Amino acid sequence: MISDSEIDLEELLNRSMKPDAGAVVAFVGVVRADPGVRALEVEAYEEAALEELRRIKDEAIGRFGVSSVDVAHRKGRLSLGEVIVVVVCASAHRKEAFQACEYVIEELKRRVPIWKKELTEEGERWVRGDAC
Amino acid sequence: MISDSEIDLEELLNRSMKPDAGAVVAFVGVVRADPGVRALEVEAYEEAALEELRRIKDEAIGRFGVSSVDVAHRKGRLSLGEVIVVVVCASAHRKEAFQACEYVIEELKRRVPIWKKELTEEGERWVRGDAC
Amino acid sequence: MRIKIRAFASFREILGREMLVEIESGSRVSDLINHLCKIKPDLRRALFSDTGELRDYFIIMLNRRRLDLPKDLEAAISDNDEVAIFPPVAGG
Amino acid sequence: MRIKIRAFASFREILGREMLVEIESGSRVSDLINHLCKIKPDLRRALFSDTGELRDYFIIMLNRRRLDLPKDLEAAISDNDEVAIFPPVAGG
Repeated sequence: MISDSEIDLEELLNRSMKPDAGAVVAFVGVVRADPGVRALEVEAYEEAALEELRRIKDEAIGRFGVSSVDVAHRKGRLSLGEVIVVVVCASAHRKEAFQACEYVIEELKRRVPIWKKELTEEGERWVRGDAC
Repeated sequence: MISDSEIDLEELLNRSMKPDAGAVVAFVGVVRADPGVRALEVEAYEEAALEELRRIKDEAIGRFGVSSVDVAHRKGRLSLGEVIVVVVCASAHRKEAFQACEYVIEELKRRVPIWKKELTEEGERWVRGDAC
Repeated sequence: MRIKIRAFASFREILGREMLVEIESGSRVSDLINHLCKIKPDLRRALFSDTGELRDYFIIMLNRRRLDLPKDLEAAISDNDEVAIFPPVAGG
Repeated sequence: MRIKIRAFASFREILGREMLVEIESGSRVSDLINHLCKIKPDLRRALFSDTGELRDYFIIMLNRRRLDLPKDLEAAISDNDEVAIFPPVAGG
């Protein structure tokens, strides 16, 4: 899910907490107060991003055998301290839940067409992507 | 924290979400519906458990440089699907947050004096600890 | 034939969010890029170095599949294709 | 001297949650265990095999510090010490 409005963390977590999954691991990315940064503007190629997220989710389920993977990513203007991304993986066992959650956030950052622009005191600058 | 009453997951998470910590990783342990199990009874040597949790927390901060570690564990009677333990680690960077969170839950299971009794259809049985 | 161009992040600031371009049937990705560079000279500076070599700090998707550049510059494009141009991703 | 005994999980079901025992000054952990086994014969069956060997499926803490058994069976205990007996932990 890619959304303009605040991510409901509790709703996302509760959706994953089922009695068949003993372990839930969540990653929450927060807009960090880097020096000079006042806010963040997030842009997405939404159709392509959702397709890629679906592929990453299927890969995580296939590789680690987790029972569910949920991802929510914000777009639009975000303030410092706001939640930008949430990944929740539920599994019968904790090791797999940790592995799947880390896999999903790494692949998201590497592959999903989303960009961030930092709004600083001196102006705006696009955050440079790592992978090309 | 070791508590008789329901763990407030959102409150725990919100406490960790500060603008200096871009990455928050949470582990949530849920009472799993294993065959025949109807409920769980959790017992703790509370003073010793809190001391050990404090040591584990300090180790995680020292080893991984995370900015905060919070742990909440239930005691008393729990139903299937209820949250039994939550570990929340916040860090400037995600790798350290994942490592610290996994470290804390592994060490908790290995070292913190807490026990679980399964209440099954045939009677009660203590869950066997792994490490001695 | 008509191609839908979509651009994101720094490339959106050059090309605009979305536009339709008319290009000769049988064109390839390279032809489309040359056409766009004519309309938007800033795009040429973003895609090519001063000596005319293709930079590697951008990605092109054809119908939401990432192209393998420079090899896929020779890929054929068809009427109603969607071509997206953007910098390396930086989400999460 | 007076020692506080605390027991948890399966050992609580044998010994009760908490009790105070009077034991001779200068006693060691092993003396305390023998004393407890006399009061609670079920404890002997939990701690020792049929051939009288110490099992390894239990933990003893002296003032919240885990003892290294069987070596620490010879550790000295003092008035007002807290000794806890419990099976391997299984939290989380």
